[in-house]
Amino acid sequence: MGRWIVDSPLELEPLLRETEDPGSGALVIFYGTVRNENEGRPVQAMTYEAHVALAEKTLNEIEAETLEKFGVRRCRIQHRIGTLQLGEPSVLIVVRGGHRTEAYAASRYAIDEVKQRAAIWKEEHYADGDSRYLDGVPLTRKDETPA
Amino acid sequence: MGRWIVDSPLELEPLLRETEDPGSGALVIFYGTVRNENEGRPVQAMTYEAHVALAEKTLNEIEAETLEKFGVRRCRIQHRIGTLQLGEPSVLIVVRGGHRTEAYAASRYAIDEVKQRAAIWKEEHYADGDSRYLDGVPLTRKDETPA
Amino acid sequence: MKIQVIFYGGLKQDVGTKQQTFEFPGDGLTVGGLVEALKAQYPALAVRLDTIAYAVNDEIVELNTVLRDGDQAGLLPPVSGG
Amino acid sequence: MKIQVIFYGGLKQDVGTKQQTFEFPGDGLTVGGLVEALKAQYPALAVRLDTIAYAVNDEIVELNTVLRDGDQAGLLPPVSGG
Repeated sequence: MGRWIVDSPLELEPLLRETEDPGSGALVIFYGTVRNENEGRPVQAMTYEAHVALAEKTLNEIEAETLEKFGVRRCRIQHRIGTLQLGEPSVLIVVRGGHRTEAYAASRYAIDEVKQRAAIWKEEHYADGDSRYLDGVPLTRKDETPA
Repeated sequence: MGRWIVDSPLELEPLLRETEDPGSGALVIFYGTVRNENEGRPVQAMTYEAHVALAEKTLNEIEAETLEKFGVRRCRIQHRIGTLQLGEPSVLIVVRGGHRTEAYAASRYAIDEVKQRAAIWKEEHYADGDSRYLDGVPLTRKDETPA
Repeated sequence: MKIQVIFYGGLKQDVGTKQQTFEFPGDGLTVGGLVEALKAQYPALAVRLDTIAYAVNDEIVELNTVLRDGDQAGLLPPVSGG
Repeated sequence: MKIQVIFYGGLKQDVGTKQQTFEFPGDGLTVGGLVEALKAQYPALAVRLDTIAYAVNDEIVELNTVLRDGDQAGLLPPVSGG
């Protein structure tokens, strides 16, 4: 566990303090939260697993890219692992920028990249007791697989 | 003062509790904060004034429109009045929706409308002791003015 | 009749007062009539009128709205919240 | 040499184990060679290989990466964080 991957409830306050910046006029915060249904099936909980070292490296990279690409002034990303109940936040993204246009765009970029690139997996637990790992985005390209 | 216009520091927690929703998977929070410069001029503080009754009515309407137009599940808007120091939030928008695309779009719509339509005015206080009301967006059309 | 006029935002600097109560003889004064009277008293107002909206009590109104004794009239310059 | 293999996400259900240590004779085993050995032991793996990425210790690696005694190899199926 560390700066980006945490196994306890996500806390906004420390990230707000860490990113305080009088040069920013816009603060956009995104939380992904556990939803009570997916594709029509009632969900009861969600378990998140990570390759912690890899995921931390990727989230660190995404923070740096977000600052660079959008000219925002602060970007912090945290993702929680473990079993989360309905409504609990799994991911938290804090972006501060001079103005709102770039802050919204940067926040959106960061969450899209997290979903595409971070070594994190989720298993949905359904109300009927069944559970399933969700289909996701391959980290590898087809030409990298064994012949 | 009331549900939308407040004269004390904006508080996120009550709005998060009020909007709790297990049917939402995305939570987008926007804060506008007092920035240390505007158009190159160092800013020291900002005073916000409202026609409270009108502004409350408008923010209420914007919440309803945001829910309707974007299909998000929750929208709350609060704007603070009085004198704010650097970094303090002047406006807070909480949107919860099923998925992130509509939640970001709804949040952006809400802040854009607040800036265009709410009967709120800001006066910038500069480091040199001067102060100035900012140019804004007319609430009226040209054809409504006296001949 | 008595009308309380409130100048919002930068208008209060232009006219030099935040609010003022005016006494008008008789009935039937419209918002437009009030504005004409204010223009006479505050020349600085004239140049800003085409971007000002008017509220009576808690409603945005048109210039032909008729005022009643005790009404509160707000002059609303371009807004700049957020 | 000993290689600890960790199956992430849904892979651990497919193969029935979260992690397992394998002993290989000699040196020079590549990630590709490891994968071939795993395929033989876990037929369920074969159909998923074209979407799996490989990590050795804390790095994503190519199939020609040579493993060393004590390495930890992670098999990473498509990710679904957020």
